[in-house]
Amino acid sequence: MADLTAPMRWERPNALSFTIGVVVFAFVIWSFSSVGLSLERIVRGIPALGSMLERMFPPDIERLPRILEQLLITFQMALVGCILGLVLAFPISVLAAEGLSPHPVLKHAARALIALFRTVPDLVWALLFVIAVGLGPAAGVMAIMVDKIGFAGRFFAEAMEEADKGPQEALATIGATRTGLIFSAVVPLALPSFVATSLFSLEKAVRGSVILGLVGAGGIGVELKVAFDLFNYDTAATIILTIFALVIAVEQASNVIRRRLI
Amino acid sequence: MADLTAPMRWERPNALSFTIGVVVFAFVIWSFSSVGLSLERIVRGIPALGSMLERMFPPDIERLPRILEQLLITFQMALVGCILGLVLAFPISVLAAEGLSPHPVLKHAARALIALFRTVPDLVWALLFVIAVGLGPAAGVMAIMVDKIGFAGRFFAEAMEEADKGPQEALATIGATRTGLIFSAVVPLALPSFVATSLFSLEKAVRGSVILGLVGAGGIGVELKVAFDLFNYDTAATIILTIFALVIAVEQASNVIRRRLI
Amino acid sequence: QEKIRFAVTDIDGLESLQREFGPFKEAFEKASKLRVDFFPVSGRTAAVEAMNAGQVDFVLTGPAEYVVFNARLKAVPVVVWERPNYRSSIVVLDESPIRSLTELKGKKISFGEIGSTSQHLAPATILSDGGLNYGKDYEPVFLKLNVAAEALLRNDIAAIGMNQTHLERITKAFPNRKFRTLGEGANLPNDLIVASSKVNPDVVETVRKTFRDHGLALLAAVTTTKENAKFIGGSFQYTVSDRDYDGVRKMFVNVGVREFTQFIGN
Amino acid sequence: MVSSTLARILPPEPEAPPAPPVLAVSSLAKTFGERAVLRDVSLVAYRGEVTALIGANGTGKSTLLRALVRLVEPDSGRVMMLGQDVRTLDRAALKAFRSRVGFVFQKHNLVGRLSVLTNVVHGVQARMSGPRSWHHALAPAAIREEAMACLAAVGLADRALQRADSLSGGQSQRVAIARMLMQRPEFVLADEPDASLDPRAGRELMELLYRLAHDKGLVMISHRMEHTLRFSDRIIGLAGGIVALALETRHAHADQLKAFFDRPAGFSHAEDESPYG
Amino acid sequence: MVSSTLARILPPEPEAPPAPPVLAVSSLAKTFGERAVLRDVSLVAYRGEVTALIGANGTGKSTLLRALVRLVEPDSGRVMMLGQDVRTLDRAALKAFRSRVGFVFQKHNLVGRLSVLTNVVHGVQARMSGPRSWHHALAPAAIREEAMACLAAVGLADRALQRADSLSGGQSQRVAIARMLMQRPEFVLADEPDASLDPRAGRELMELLYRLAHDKGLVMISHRMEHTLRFSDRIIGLAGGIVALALETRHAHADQLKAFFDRPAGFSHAEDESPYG
Ligand SMILES: Nc1ncnc2c1ncn2[C@@H]1O[C@H](COP(=O)(O)OP(=O)(O)OP(=O)(O)O)[C@@H](O)[C@H]1O
Ligand SMILES: Nc1ncnc2c1ncn2[C@@H]1O[C@H](COP(=O)(O)OP(=O)(O)OP(=O)(O)O)[C@@H](O)[C@H]1O
Ligand SMILES: [Mg+2]
Ligand SMILES: [Mg+2]
Repeated sequence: MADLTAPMRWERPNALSFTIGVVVFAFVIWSFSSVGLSLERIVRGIPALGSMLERMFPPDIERLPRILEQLLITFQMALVGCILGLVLAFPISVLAAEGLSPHPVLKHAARALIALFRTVPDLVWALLFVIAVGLGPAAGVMAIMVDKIGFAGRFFAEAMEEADKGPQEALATIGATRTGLIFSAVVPLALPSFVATSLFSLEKAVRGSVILGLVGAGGIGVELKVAFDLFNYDTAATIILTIFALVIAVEQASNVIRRRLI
Repeated sequence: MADLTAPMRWERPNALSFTIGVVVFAFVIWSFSSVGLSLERIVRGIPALGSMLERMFPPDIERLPRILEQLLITFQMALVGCILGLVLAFPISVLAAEGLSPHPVLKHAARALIALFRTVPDLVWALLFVIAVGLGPAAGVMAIMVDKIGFAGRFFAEAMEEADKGPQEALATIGATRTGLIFSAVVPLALPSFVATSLFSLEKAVRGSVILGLVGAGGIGVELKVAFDLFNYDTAATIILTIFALVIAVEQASNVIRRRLI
Repeated sequence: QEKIRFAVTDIDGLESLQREFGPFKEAFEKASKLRVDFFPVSGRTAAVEAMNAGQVDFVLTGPAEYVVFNARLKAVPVVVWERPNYRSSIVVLDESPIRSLTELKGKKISFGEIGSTSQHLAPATILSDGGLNYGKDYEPVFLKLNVAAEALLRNDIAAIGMNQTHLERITKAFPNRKFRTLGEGANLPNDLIVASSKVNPDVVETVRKTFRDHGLALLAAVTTTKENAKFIGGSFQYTVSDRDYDGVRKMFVNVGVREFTQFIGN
Repeated sequence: MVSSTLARILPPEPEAPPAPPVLAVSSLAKTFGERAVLRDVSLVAYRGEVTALIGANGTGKSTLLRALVRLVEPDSGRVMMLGQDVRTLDRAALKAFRSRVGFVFQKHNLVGRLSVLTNVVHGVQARMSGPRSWHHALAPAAIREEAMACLAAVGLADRALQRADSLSGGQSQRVAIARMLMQRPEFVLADEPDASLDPRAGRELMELLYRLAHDKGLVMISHRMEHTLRFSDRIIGLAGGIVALALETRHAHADQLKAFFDRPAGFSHAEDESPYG
Repeated sequence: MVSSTLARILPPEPEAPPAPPVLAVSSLAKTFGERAVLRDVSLVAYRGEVTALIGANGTGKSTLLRALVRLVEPDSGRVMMLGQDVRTLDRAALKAFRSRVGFVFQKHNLVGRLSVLTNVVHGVQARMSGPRSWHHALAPAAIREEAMACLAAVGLADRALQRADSLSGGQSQRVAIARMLMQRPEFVLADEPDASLDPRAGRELMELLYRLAHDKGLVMISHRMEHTLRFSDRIIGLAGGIVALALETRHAHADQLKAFFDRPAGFSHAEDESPYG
């Protein structure tokens, strides 16, 4: 008959994982000690924070109309950039997803491509697109697009990898093609995640619209930078609050859509 | 007996959703037309791209040792910032997650807090922490931490909301406390997603380490900026490739860990 | 031994600061008997806030920044670092048909960084002296030098406002393209060290005195590093008053920024 | 062997069942969208008895069971269980109440990514909170032993460290039952606990539940007529959203139950038209 | 009504079953980690017959069925099905082969977030690809009608637009069967298709499968002895990783099957020690 003593609490780690564990742990400790965090300094600094926040309030709403207009323009560019980026990210992420990719070589290539899109800095994309399509909104849209491919490509692939395997097995056993399997089983299961990632992308593109400034396309990011550079903290506060409202609105939309799907 | 004619293909949308649909569609079209994308301009620009890429190759590996050293420093600061950020993001995300939050007021407060962390730009955090803890790595670590709370807080909450409801019901019926339910059912189910988000955060913190420059903490981001400002595109290429290697390494780690969990 | 905390606004990171100003620090410590602690900052905003929070005592900065320090924190000028050939200019492509400033009417002109003396305020002044009203007669955009250079080559913008150092950089970066200076400004007001109003006046006096007594040695120390070659042939001036910077305040007004000008005429 | 390990969980055989109703449901109703699944359900169950709930697929048996512990909020009606008016309980009281009731789900609802033993240890959350109840490795030795005994009671002691999602259908069902045993419930609701079990395992399980019920009380759903007839004291048949059949098992007969299911139309659409209501 | 709609899916009653083996398995083995689940399984099944696979929980019945279509890759052995050597098929050939075999999963494996009708329409992916097969709204009218007929055959035509994850256990099982019907398979493998069905629905379903099998062929797992005895032509008992029982149903007797399950030890640990091998 079966043995009734409870099994060991932890599996004994093998030598390799034990070594890796110790090294990682030591590295983390070293990192902590070398950045020189100290609670005491933080506490001491708190009073000084007041003066800066003070100058942010009350927010200067005089320039609100212009800020809202810039926000709209930024939102439009972000929207177009995101749509293009997400549309391109989807097929690439299918190629990059474990279990859906047609071939390991393709999988690694797709992953490297996504990683490259994420690694190359904004400024480089700005340069490339200014050279390619000239200064202005089009270059900004393309820079946003590329950024979104890097971000969404990775998260889409992960959502698809995490999708329940059962329905996929069922479709595979029916003899479905790869696309059939993806659109009938994987996409419906990963949909809430897709929605969340997509709307987060949009919000991020608006927030991070400084990239539009890099290519002379204007936008709210530039306004914010100007406000800071000229020490107009109260105008900056207005801009931040406007973006905050937009972020909350996008998040609400995301939740409404996701709740219907979950 | 049941009716055998197939049901309508689409539900007739109600007036409200129809209107929303039309408005959103029109807005998207308008946005596309106003950003002035044109394929023709892109094609025309392609030859000019060559000259810039040419100046990036071959990458200048002379400064590699110094770049690697900076990358290590950056990685350490990013690691500490991420660990702190993720540790704080988890409880906040529990408060923000639909169905796990103890009270709707708390839920909205937690969501607003996360949204605020995301909305306030780097520059502002940098200033706040410079004031609070002075210039240097500590401020940089805190700026990274705050950024991670905003990012991971949202993605953690969403992963937990998407977790299978069955095991949660089982735990609730056993009479488990909220923490019991979270740690016994929700966290195990959301774990692959947590790992992916966390390691993406780390990678993002290294890539986006310009924020460290803002608070005078140095790091690879500053190196990259200097290389670009001085038109040393070949050095910049080396830095980008180094970061690329790191990104790929972090992604591999993420995949190894996730594969064990899925 | 007293300790002063010292920052330089346009150097990113402690390490670069150490590299570029290390020799100066040693020389200064020897001459003044004060101990110098470096504080890395990047950008004016961080420097101003650091001084406001009492974390920095002395800052080496540009003229436009001084106006901000002064307006915001009542910081006082200590010693001016005069550098030769510190001028701004409006640069166009050599093959461009534009021959005079007035022909830039209705065009796009890029300035490097908003609020910078040599990349924004001074070039805008050159243009207004040439009869072009800021923001009305031309469209100002703010692009990093790299992007601006590419945009200029593509004819997306007509001209760039920059200083001599930048001109050298792009000439070197694009060896087979020619650039032409369209309008050149007078010598700019100089970089200077400002002191926080919270610093003991005695210490400020000590610093000033050190520069006066050991000027040549300090300058020699500064110019040993190649990044500071721009100061070669310069000098220190310690008889500096706030009035000397009224010109900069006018430049701010010229580009439509009035926040820092309330002291004009005091 | 099994009986000796069970001795710790199960009490000795009971004597006499005259007890007050431990569950009393009156006029319970629940509608999903347009579909009235439960219309007017009233029933009682006694301590020390097994009540078998039968009915065609989709008549609302699972919905009824879930409504009793408010996993589904009923639209109207009253539920008295273990001396409490379930529908009036606030959050904290509901939690305390639920911890006294064992529930076996039709879909088992194990945490697939965790080990079998950890899933069983989770049952202890009814009595114990904190990290000790999250994972078997963190649990006190006594709890781990109890969990092993519960696993042994369902014949799976040798699978303690297997991941729950790699179990066979019947194994997974038995782990769900072990988790319920671990909870030491005062009353048990079991939704088709015998569905995926092989004939012998099904019989053994029913014997185990029957013994358990004779101290506590059990309401169980089963589609296996032979189990219903052999291991219950009372049979309640649901149809058309109401209780359409209620009798003591000793008076019941297989043909009678068969007749209850054999109603006109192709596959039974019991929830749509009730010939009883 | 039901039979008229089924006429389009199912052929008229069959005449005579003398047919070549449509499935021949020899020496199949599969080990998970340390656990040898299938050791040496050999069996044949004929066109026009129902083969019932029985065995204790966890003996590897599901594993065997899944191995036949390579959802689990066997370690060794040979599988000939529908004239093909399954283990040698490449990707494309495997897809074509799988489309000819209907499979009903123990866990149903529906896409919970989609409607019942869409889940049934998915069955058409065996014959048709592209967006037309992804969602019922995109499917051609003929396909939608066929899907409705399949749903009607399992008695769920009125649930076409309900979300699959809000179905009751038995309903969900029937949708899985409708999806299999939609596939128009040449051979069917069904893993406990009767597990969650009420007595009557279970019987009707078995009749449907039996009729289907008499044109095509069916290997089915069932824990309900009465179904095994009534609706199969051949019984194969798995124990200890080998075929421990193989007989024609008309020679089988309930006591014999009961004896097959009733082996020493508490809950049956059939996979651990085989008294046959
Ligand atoms: N969330 C829901 N939304 C809509 N309908 C639902 C929902 N949950 C259940 N139903 C419907 O309610 C009815 C009762 O379901 P329930 O699961 O209680 O049936 P059951 O009696 O347990 O059936 P089975 O024997 O098949 O398990 C079914 O017709 C089902 O489709
Ligand atoms: N991925 C896996 N890893 C480890 N063990 C597994 C895995 N899949 C199945 N098993 C084990 O293999 C054995 C056979 O499982 P299988 O699902 O085939 O049983 P079954 O005969 O269908 O039982 P049931 O009647 O309960 O459905 C079980 O003991 C199960 O625990
Ligand atoms: Mg049910
Ligand atoms: Mg099975």
